[in-house]
Amino acid sequence: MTIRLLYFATFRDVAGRDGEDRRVAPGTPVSALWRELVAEMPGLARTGSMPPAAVNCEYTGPDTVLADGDEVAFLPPVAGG
Amino acid sequence: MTIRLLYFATFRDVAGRDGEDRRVAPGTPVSALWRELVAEMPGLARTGSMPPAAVNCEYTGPDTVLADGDEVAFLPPVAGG
Amino acid sequence: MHLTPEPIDLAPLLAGVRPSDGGVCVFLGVVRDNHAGRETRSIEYQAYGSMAESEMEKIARALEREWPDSLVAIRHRVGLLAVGEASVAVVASAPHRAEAFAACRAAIDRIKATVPIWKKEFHPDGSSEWVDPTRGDSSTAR
Amino acid sequence: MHLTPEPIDLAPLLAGVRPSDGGVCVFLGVVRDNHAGRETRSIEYQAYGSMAESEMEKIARALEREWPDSLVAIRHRVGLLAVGEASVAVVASAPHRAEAFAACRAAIDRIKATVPIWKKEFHPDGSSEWVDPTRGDSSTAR
Repeated sequence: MTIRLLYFATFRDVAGRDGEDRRVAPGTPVSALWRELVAEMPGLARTGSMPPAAVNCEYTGPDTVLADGDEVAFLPPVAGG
Repeated sequence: MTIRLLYFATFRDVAGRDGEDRRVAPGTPVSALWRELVAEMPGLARTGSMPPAAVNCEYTGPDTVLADGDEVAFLPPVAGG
Repeated sequence: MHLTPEPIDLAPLLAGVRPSDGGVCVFLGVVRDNHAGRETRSIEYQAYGSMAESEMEKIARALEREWPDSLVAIRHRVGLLAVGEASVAVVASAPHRAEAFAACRAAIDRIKATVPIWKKEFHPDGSSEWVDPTRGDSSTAR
Repeated sequence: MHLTPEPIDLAPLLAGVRPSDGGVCVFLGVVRDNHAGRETRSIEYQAYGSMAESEMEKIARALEREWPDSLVAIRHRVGLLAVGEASVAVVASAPHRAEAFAACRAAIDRIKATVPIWKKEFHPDGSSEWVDPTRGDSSTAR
């Protein structure tokens, strides 16, 4: 199945792109996707733990299982306001 | 000596005028002036005690002694804002 | 300076915000359509002008001393105001938002407590009365 | 709705104030000329647009439930902002000022905590970095 992955701020700088369509295995939780990404781009893991994640524009926990077509983003520390 | 007395809001309604020049005896404290006014216009004394008073645009206490040319106002409960 | 018979314009107050300010807190007091259970049509604000100017100036400068990096601007309108019109505006700016909020809130609280301004409420039936905040409701004057 | 690339105009936000509102508290976040001991020339705000819209909508509606008589409007700007420009505006109105202040303060606190927006500071020497509030200062990126 395929998800849409989005990158912002420092993560966008590390990835060198705004986003990508990405194949993931059915049953993949958010936390496993993060580990995959860090393996490819160690620069993402400036902090030890997984950053806040959003699936389809909602904050979600690491155990959320991804579904085909999901829009997924890992969020660097927000600094709005 | 003469002071300038100003009336506002409910006190202006009771007095029927914005202000007046008034002769007072040298040595008169603010509290005595208030008692004089209440004697003339009992409608001023809706509350038992003397209202806040200002002499020359500064809040002042009842014992302040008036001087010639002072501008004096007794203030109904303020309601700005 | 602080008193005006004209509608309050925020622009000149906001123009005072400094390059070092990161937070601006504005409070607007607005004429409500009801008070103490009765409908309000308009409110007349009457001021002891020279003293009100002096008191508002004192409040602004005292707050800037209490929050040393803050800047406080105050405007209070006088005359007859319709529902929805602003009677008072406070603009407090500071490097950070906590100070801006604190100075703004303190400003309006002090304005209501000490500035010699009075308001007379007019109702749809033609009656009116001076508002006495110390009584928790309106006091009818003639 | 809540996000805009244009300078924030308060007028449409203030136009929402209702006849029953007596207090309006406005907060403006403004680009400061310094941060963490360094001079700032401009700030670029980047948003996860669709999620930021949704989060700001949730914040406003949640506050209106928590202060049932309040009305909360939020605007956040994106793009490159110069010192002195407003990045965010919150307008909270309510019958009385206590609720207006409380809802306004809570709004900006929550916006800063949860809305997916990031800012990159640009300095006079040409360097820049994404701001990381969790570190208490700036983190240099590349």
